[in-house]
Amino acid sequence: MGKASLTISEVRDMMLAAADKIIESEPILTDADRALGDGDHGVGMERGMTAVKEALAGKDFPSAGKVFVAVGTAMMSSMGGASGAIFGTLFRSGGKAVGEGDAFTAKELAALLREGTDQVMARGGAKPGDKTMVDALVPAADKAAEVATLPLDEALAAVAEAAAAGRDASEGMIATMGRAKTLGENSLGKPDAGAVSVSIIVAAMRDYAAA
Amino acid sequence: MGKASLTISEVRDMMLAAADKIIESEPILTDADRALGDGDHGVGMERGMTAVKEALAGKDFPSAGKVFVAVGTAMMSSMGGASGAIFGTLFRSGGKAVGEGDAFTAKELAALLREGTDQVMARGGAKPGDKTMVDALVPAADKAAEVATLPLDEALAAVAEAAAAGRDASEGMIATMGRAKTLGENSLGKPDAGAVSVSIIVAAMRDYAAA
Amino acid sequence: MKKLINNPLKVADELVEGLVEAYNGECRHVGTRSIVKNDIPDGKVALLVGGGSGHEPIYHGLVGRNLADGAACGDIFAAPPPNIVFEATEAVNRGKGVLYLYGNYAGDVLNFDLGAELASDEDIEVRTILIWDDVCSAPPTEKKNRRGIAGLVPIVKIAGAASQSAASLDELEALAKKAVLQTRSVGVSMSPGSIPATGKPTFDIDEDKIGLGMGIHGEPGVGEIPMATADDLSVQMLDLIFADFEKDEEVAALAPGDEILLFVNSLGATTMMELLIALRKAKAVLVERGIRVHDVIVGPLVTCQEMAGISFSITRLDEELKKYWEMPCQSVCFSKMEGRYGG
Amino acid sequence: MKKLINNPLKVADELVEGLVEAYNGECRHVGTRSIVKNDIPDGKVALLVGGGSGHEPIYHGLVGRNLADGAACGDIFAAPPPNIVFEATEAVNRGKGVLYLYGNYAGDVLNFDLGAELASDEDIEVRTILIWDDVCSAPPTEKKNRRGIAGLVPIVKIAGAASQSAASLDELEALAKKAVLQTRSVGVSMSPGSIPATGKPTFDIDEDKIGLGMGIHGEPGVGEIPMATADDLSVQMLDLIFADFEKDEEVAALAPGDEILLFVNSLGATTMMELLIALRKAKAVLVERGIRVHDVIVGPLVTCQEMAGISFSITRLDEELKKYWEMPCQSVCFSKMEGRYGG
Ligand SMILES: Nc1ncnc2c1ncn2[C@@H]1O[C@H](COP(=O)(O)OP(=O)(O)O)[C@@H](O)[C@H]1O
Ligand SMILES: Nc1ncnc2c1ncn2[C@@H]1O[C@H](COP(=O)(O)OP(=O)(O)O)[C@@H](O)[C@H]1O
Ligand SMILES: [Mg+2]
Ligand SMILES: [Mg+2]
Ligand SMILES: [Mg+2]
Ligand SMILES: [Mg+2]
Repeated sequence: MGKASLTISEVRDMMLAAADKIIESEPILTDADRALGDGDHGVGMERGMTAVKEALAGKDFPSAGKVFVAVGTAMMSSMGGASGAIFGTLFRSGGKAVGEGDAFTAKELAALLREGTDQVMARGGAKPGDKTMVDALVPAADKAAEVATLPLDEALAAVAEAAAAGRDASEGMIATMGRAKTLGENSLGKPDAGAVSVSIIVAAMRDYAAA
Repeated sequence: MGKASLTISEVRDMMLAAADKIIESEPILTDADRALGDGDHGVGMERGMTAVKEALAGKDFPSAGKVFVAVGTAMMSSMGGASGAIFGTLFRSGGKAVGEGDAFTAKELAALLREGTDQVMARGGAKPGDKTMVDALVPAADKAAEVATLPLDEALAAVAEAAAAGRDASEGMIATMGRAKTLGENSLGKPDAGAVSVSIIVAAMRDYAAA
Repeated sequence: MKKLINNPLKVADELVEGLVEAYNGECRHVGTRSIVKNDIPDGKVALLVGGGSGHEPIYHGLVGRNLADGAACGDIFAAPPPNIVFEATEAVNRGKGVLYLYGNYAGDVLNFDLGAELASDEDIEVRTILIWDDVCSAPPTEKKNRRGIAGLVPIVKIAGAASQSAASLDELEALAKKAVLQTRSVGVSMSPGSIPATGKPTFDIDEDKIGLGMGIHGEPGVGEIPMATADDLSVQMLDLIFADFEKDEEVAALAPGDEILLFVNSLGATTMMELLIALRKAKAVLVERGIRVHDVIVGPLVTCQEMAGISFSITRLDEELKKYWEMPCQSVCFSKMEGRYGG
Repeated sequence: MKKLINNPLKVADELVEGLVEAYNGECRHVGTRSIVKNDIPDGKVALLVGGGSGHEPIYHGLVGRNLADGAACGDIFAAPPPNIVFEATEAVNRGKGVLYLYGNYAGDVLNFDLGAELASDEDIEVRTILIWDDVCSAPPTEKKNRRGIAGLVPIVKIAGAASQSAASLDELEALAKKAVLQTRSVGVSMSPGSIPATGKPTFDIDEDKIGLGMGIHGEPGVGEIPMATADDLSVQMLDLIFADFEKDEEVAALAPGDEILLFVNSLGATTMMELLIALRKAKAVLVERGIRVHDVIVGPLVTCQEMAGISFSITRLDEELKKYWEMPCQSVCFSKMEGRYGG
């Protein structure tokens, strides 16, 4: 009963579901950023995803890629903070790489994550191991490349698992970027807030495709 | 074993004992003023009585009256606030009325309290019933006049009882002076902080004379 | 309450010493605990402020250029004793007399009056103008029972400017009296400050309540009301001020076209963010009523330690008050350039 | 935490609206959430500040006469998004380019850089000078990892004055760079602020501990130390600043005869009383070391809601920086007359 591929409006609905999931998770994200940052990540993501819902709900898009570009633009222009610029870059660059097709398959998923992740790293300068959302994105993008020929639902299941593993791995890292960097070794033992957000978004995409 | 009259240096020691008693009672006075005023009466009285101790300890005075004047001057110039001016007036004017004799008897006590109380009322404008220290002072002064021919220890026992009764009576009054006045009926049920101070001072004087 | 202090019983002395250092040569320490400007010209009518410490930056932070000439500083929440008032009086006097301008509290009146008696023994002429801007502390017919709260900032600013050129103590007294007469305030509090020497809160209030009309030590006003939004509360506060101008037979009601200063004050812990949110609504209400807001003051100037709460003060201006408002001034807490803040 | 707000998710928008009302005609609201002066002359090199809201009165309270021309305002504790930066940039630009002067935080750098890209699409020249005054956030060899904290106040003041007559963006950039290079700060915190939208404290700290070197959101610095007296802590904080000037190869050590500005800032709930007590000790230490305190700033200017804590900032002055410091300035939170505060 899973979906091997999504239509444009399904892509839109999938991202609306992801937006709801993030909004619901505000307290988790707040706590993660309180532990390691300035505590505003939950509220920022809620604000960004509220803007995403406004930008997507009831709208038609000419391509799957444009849905992601709209997600990125909404986040970038409403959130501010490090994560606004980073998530904005992720979805705007990634969305452009998805192209103008009207089907969203595992191949488009791989393009979205690869180009988005590369641009995030170029923009923000974070490398894997710096304890940022890059630590969830890179494994997710790598896994997506590996599973690019599977049906979308199966691919997303694997990618969500990789993102979650990346988030978990971030617990063992020492922050070197962003506000948490001055914590040094004290940042050990807690996951990065942005990595938590990435894993929630990908999990919500998986759940949509599985249904 | 009580004292029918005090020497000048005994008057000094009696007021040093009263000073210690007030300093010890700071928390009680603080709470009383917190309930009805701005909460600084305890600290103010502590400051005043610390100055009193500095002014009296180890000093010789030419008369009993001068001891009280010194108490008043120390309080007036160190405390500030309503009670600094009021207690300063009480002991400075009262002390002058005690005169230049070298014995302090119930007669001098009556003079101290009568003139001191009159000047307090003239200076501050408070009448009995306004829920100020005047409500402890007036009954104390009245009682002192009544018992002016008794031995000092007995007179002070009666005066201390009157002051305590005045303090208790202030619980049933509605404040119309000072910071508590805007409380209106809400000031009912709690004693006035200055009246508490008066009753503590007179009780300490009684205890000294009784020993 | 973790306070950054040394000896809890010495805070008033040490903060005044720090204040002198903040003035960095402009003012000096005088007597027991007063702060006085160094460059008061001969023949100037002097302006002296003062009151209890613990409300910083007032009262002593209002000494400065085109502001007060000196301040007599009491201990925490306690009026300065008469000798301190006298020491300050002597130091600011330049032969033309001294105007005392301070908030109407029993302790202050008693002690400043005693200080004035000491000054008169030295042939220094003193006049007193009491500030009683808190409309919630007594009806307009009983102004002598009203407290002085945040309204003292515009009043001292205006009187300080006027004192630079006042020909006589009479003239300065009349001007200060006019500024007082046209100034009204309402304060509210959400939570208490604490007494540095004891660490105890200055009053208690329920988590879901606001003290409407509370004084700057937590003295009660209109009563406790349920916690409200900034907009709601701003409307209620302004309504109280409007009603008071209306009821008071000594002044005209606030009418369309009237020009005012609006001062939005924090009592301590309330953030500038909150002040600005309240100001937004206050301005809208005033504009709707046709009142012309000539200028705005906003900030934590009249505080009670970390008390949470705000106050609104309104001073109605005429041409004379406006002229003195527009003069530049400078102190450690309140400065302005010539003209209005707003363009 | 009883906050005086309306909608917890709208606080940033409403406070900026309130700020525009506080400016009372001097500034206007631009685009999504920027504030811009109305009278920026043609041909002026523009100065833009900005950052997250919630730290009021900075950053947006530093727009004003002889100060910044505009501010791009983010949501609470969040850098402004690129579109807001761009809208502000466009509004302040007068053809001579725009200097961005803001605190060095990852989010701010990302968003201001994106904003600058949008501006460059419209042929507006932008330069960026980052403020990284917090010596406890990284060693002197890694200044690009340092946070910007309270030192931004003297830096923006000086750059704002210089921008009035700067012949080119190059000239203003060089001046701002010099002011940044000579400014160092250390902050400490006793207790957290709260996030208005959630009411949650921004960090946790034990009742008997102080965060030494903490940033203005509660970012860690040197570490937690036992609660100390104001005097002890003041000495420790100044020592850290002295040591940093000493270790930093880009600047000379602070030496006797050097002239400085001293800024004692409250992070929010810490009272002016406490600031003055700390200032008293700081001044004594500086005098003892032969440092000449040219002028002093004291007050709650760089805050994090009701966070308790203070910071010291020192800016070493040369003749040029002193000249710009002495110019008068005016904003809703920071004004001065010509010359020094202190006489
Ligand atoms: N340079 C960077 N590259 C990638 N992600 C980053 C970078 N800096 C910060 N982040 C991510 O942003 C998250 C914090 O976001 P948020 O709290 O919204 O912003 P801010 O740090 O401005 O308060 C971090 O948990 C981290 O995942
Ligand atoms: N006019 C007055 N006459 C007599 N006593 C007064 C008067 N005003 C105040 N008091 C006394 O002073 C006490 C308060 O003293 P204190 O707290 O030290 O001063 P303040 O009111 O200035 O804070 C009151 O409890 C009352 O007894
Ligand atoms: Mg954050
Ligand atoms: Mg009191
Ligand atoms: Mg008091
Ligand atoms: Mg942030």
